[in-house]
Amino acid sequence: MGGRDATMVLLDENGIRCDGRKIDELRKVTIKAGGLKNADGSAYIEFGDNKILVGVFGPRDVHPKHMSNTDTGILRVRYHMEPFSVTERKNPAPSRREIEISKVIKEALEPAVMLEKFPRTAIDVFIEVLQADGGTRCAALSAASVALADAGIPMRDMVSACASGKVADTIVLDVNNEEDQAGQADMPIGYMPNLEKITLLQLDGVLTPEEYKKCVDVGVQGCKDIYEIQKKALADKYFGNKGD
Amino acid sequence: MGGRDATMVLLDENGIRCDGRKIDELRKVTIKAGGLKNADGSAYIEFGDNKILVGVFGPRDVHPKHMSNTDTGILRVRYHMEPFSVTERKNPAPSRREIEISKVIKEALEPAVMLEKFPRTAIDVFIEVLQADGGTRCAALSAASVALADAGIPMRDMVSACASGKVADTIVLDVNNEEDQAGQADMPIGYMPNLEKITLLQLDGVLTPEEYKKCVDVGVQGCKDIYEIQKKALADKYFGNKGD
Amino acid sequence: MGGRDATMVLLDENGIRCDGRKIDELRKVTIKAGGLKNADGSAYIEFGDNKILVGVFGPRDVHPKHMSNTDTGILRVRYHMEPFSVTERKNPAPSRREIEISKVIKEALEPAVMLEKFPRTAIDVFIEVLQADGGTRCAALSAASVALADAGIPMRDMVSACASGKVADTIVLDVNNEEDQAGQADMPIGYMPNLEKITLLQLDGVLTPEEYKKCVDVGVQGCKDIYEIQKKALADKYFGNKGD
Amino acid sequence: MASKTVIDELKKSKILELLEQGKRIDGRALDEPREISIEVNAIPKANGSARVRLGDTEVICGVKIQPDRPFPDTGDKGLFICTAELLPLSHPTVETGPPQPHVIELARVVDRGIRESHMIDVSQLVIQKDKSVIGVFADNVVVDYDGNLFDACSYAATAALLTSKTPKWNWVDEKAVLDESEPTQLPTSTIPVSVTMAKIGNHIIVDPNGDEWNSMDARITITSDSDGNICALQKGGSNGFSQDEINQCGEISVRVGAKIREILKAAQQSGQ
Amino acid sequence: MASKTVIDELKKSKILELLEQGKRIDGRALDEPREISIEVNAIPKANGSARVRLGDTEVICGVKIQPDRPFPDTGDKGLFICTAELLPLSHPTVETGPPQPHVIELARVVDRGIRESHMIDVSQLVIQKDKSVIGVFADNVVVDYDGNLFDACSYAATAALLTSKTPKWNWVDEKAVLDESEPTQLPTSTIPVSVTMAKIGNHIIVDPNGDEWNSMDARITITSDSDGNICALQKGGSNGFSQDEINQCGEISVRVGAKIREILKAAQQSGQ
Amino acid sequence: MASKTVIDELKKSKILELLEQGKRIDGRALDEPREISIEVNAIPKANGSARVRLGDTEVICGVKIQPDRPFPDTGDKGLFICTAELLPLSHPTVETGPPQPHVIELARVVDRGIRESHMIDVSQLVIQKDKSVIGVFADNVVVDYDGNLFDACSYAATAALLTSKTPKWNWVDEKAVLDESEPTQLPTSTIPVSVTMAKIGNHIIVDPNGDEWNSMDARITITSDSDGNICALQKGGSNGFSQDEINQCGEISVRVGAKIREILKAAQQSGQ
Repeated sequence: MGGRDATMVLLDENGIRCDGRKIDELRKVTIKAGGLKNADGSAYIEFGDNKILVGVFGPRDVHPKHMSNTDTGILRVRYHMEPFSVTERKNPAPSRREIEISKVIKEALEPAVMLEKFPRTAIDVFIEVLQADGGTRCAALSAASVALADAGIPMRDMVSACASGKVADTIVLDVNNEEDQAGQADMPIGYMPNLEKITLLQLDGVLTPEEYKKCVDVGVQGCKDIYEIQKKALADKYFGNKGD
Repeated sequence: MGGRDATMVLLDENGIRCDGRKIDELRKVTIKAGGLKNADGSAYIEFGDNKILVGVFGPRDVHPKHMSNTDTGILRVRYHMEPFSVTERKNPAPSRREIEISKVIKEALEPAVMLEKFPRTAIDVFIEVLQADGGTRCAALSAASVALADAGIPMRDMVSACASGKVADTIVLDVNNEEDQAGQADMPIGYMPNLEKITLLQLDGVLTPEEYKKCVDVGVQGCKDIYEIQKKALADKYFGNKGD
Repeated sequence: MGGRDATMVLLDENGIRCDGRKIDELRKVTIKAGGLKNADGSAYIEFGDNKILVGVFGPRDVHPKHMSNTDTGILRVRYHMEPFSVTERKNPAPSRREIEISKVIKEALEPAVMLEKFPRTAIDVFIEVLQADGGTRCAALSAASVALADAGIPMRDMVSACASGKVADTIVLDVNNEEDQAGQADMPIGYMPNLEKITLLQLDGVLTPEEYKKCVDVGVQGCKDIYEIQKKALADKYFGNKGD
Repeated sequence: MASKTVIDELKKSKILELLEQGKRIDGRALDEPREISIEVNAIPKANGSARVRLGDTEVICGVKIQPDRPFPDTGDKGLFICTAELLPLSHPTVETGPPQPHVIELARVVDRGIRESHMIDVSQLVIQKDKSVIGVFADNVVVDYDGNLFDACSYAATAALLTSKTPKWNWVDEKAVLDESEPTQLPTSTIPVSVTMAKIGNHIIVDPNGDEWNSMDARITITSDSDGNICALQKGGSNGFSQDEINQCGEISVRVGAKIREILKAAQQSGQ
Repeated sequence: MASKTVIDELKKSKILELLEQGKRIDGRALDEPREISIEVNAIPKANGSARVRLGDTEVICGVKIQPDRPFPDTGDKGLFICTAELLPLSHPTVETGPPQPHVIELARVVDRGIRESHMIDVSQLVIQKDKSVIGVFADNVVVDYDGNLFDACSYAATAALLTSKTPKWNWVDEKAVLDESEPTQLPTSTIPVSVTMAKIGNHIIVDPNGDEWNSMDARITITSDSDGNICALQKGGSNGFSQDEINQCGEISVRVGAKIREILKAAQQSGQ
Repeated sequence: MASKTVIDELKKSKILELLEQGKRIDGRALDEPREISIEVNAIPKANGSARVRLGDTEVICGVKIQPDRPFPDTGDKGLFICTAELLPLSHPTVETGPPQPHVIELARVVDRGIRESHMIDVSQLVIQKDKSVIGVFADNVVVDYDGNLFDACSYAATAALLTSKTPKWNWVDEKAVLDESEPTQLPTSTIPVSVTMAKIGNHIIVDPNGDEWNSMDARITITSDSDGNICALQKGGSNGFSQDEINQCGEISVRVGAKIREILKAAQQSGQ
């Protein structure tokens, strides 16, 4: 994020952002639970121009055995971008960024998943970013929660996620790709709405202590909006209100 | 094979090819069974300017054990080119091409080898291309059959191999390196002469349906010629007619 | 060492070398036994401008088990240079040079360590070159001996090491970096002073048979000097003469 | 590589038993491919893309087009590279890590089918001879597996290429500089179609599904072009074909390929 | 990933029991970091370096400054790259080989804390626009481990950068040529300070030592700059924080960070 | 790294017992190498090549000569790189995959023996200073193993280099362009000869065969040049040598090396 500049009008005099949204408005988000035949659970999310597919397998045996834990199940997460998902074709080898995001998402999901019910096994979450447009980790985390639920894995809560940030000296919800490139700060948040716990939090960019608090607050509100969309996705699949 | 052009005279008015052969004539092929001290079986082939050494080990234990099969033996094949075997020095790391050819040769040999007689074990075929001149996979496959026989592995049949192809609008036997570069099609064939089965078949280049059939036919005839040379190599070693 | 030239005055008319030393004089060497909290034994050496840290773990279990030896313990050595230890930043991946030096140091230490007392286990020696200035392998070997002793591993003898070499047509002790670059030969020696055995010996550069003998002799003398410094390091730690 | 399970063996017996009666386990004719659905422009930010379902096998192909350095000996030609990857969510047995030999073969066979047909005119993809050319990368990812990835990936890549648009670059100050003009259709000619056949017992079937794939003795993938010529072929599997069977497979591939080509043409139309 | 041992469980109980009484296992206040000692220029041949002890955790950072090629899209900026490695002599459980995810995270968090603070003015590190820039590599190696590598590496890298000297290069004949003039101070502005806090039960503690690290439910690393603003943050661990706790951690990080910044300034002075 | 088998132990006892009587298991004198046969130009398409048998150890070396970029600090010198690989068909215990430390050592020792002798005048291998130089790659592959690969690879590489012919390249339009003139002899001067000795008990033997190799306490490889000077040395193995033994090995290496040099010269003649 070293290359921030201000040639683009990120926020106009009416408080409208470069993509037409208000400062506390999410991009269009649609989630579909299920869809894959072979995965035990799956979900597909479109979050603005992000398109992400998540498949879940498990609980299942761990190979090699010494990687398993006799006291609890383990969660494994792979976040992966397709070569064609970004502007310049991505090298297929996993990047250090992808490895870090895999770890951050894993730790964001762990508090929600009742792993202690499945000792010696693994639950695998495979995240595939088909098209990226800023905020992939939050979109992926939201979809992964739905896919885990779709797989019938017992959960304490959903994890809902979106980013807040600072753009044109203003704290805004759901930073898109242009805002991330040209903006001042980006704060991805993952949140369990019922347990009221933040399980993912990162920040790149400079915020005053007051902006910092505001940013967390705006992000948590956004997560609550995402939570409704997640619930609807599961309801659509399991209670048949697909016609909505 | 994108770079085909026609500046070279591939076939003259008398039906003579760029290396002096007739259209249904093999390059000079000599095979020697045995030769390596440590391998359980080995063979050395010179096929035109190709020079290829094959060593076989097995049946032997498989490590790690979970790679073995309780019902049958497994065949493992590595096709490998020396750095000095091609015009521009080859990087020593195995290329994707070498990995694919290893698999294709393995599947070409499997029908011939009585693997079911050796459950839980592996038979390893190591192919080393010392000098390459077009048609290495066929030469390697022919030598590998002889090396397996030399190792005393029970076989249903030999696998004999050579390529046919299309050069100057004509179907010819045994495409050499220049013809492969400048020609129109190359079809490597591996054939079990007694069981009359084609176990390796590939094609690069455009053929009409009629040419396609002709090409298969010409290639199978060539394989039968190779079969005689394979038998002679084993006879030379085991029945002492080395003076021939 | 292909780039030797003679523009620098390596040895002046008074027999004084480019860094002010006499021909049979070591650079300043200080060794400190211990220092690391987590390692079972450790040592830190400054040998001229070389700065090297060594940590020892073991005897400890070997994973995977099939790497262990039921008759004896095994010694494992890793020689590793930090990215900032050399003039041009070193790529963090282990180089072929580092792998070779690891092996050479391992074989230099093996005769001294009573591995037969610890069947099925491993003793690990981790060498970290923080700053390199010519002669790192000898400095590392000398420090590793002290670290092994500090870990309480039973030893037959210390291994003491330094290099001799040929500079400006003269056999000298302890070749430094400039002398190695511009000099004529470099001969690292590792020596067990009580058992009178040479356990490490390498040579790069041309020596007459007479110079060769002289070089070995000068190097062995240097090793004996290093031995005194090694003993002092251990005495300082274990018999409290830290005030010396 | 554990032994096959009893279930696998029973399935194979059942499949073979049905084939003896001229029937397939899912009711298809022997030379009938599964239903093919093609959604082009599934990844709008790519230069071309397609999402293909072949029965329950699903593949997404995205095409990226960007300046690249030419190979030293072909400075007057652009690059075409086609890859394939089995995503771990496509089947419980898929492992992450370096590609297995069967995935390398998959990618290379799909690549060769398109390359050998000369579908893409790489001579038009030169920015500055010997210095800079246009690279066309068609990356396939398998998202659901039910057999016959060769054809699913081939159709996905072909549909994505048929609907790809290429930007223009100019050579300025020793650099390829993007021209702001509207991207144009990627120059393509013939439409290659790959048809994969499995041999089970003495039966040749088109487009084996997952259960048939596990039961086959050998397989063959034949690619034909718009002229009805054969341009690439790959035999696989641990058994062989008779010469007659090879000839028969050639005929099937051209005939069935012609029908599938119409589906690809319709997808191309839908994307314009 | 074996189960935790009984000893680990007992230690965690003890730590939690003490925290209920407002005490820590090593007697520190909850918001008190361990003793920090910084030796700058520990590696004189590097362009900058520091050896930092944070309690019994010890890290060495060496900075190398050398010409490099710029990234294609930022030809007007130098490079800053910060790495971290756990040397195998730092703890019996460290394995050699490719870096584990937690080490990759460590390096990236330390890198971002410094990068996002804009401590280094990379726009001053250009030799020839688009052709050659100055690369600043800050490589951390952990030589002894007792928890909280995030802060130890961050302080080591920051102290090393604050005392780094950069040579000058001129662009001559399409090559960066070293200027013989005296190296000058690396251009830095603000001093970023990372403060890592662990949550154990409902308690937030600053700078967890090794035993506390093994016992924590979650952690957060917050970097603040010389203006008292927050510039980077990373939450980790298998549990969550309430929104109040996140706000509280923000306050602690700025307050404690200010004190630690004085130690870094003193180290900078000592190196001049 | 399993324990040595009973057979191995018995063999070692036998070898040692014979040595006490001044005899070797294959009847050779202690300072007698095995029979050396050298076939040059075994790989006619390479720029130079040799197939060497040393007893039952067999090595093929192929030399490729081609334009390359010089190292940044030695733009006035060509490249010489010598590698070695144990092919898996050379012995049942050889594994494929990344090279093991003993193979890396083998390659580096063979490389240094030739490099340090200054056999190849790399200053003559420059196409355009700082831009393009000639690279000489001598790649050894071991096809049959019976001990002492150091010497077998060294003789193969030396014989291949002695009979190598180098094309000429001209610097045209910033590119190395092949000159159509006849290739000429690669410029070489001295002929380095490596002699490897094993210490078994208190006995020093030249050119240990496979059984002797498994039984040795330590080994030393000494390379001497045509002037009878020593130019490279590598001690190995898990035991040590006395200073007297080191001196003795130096003498043996020069004496035995002189004889072997005649064989290399004869091979060179045969290749012209």
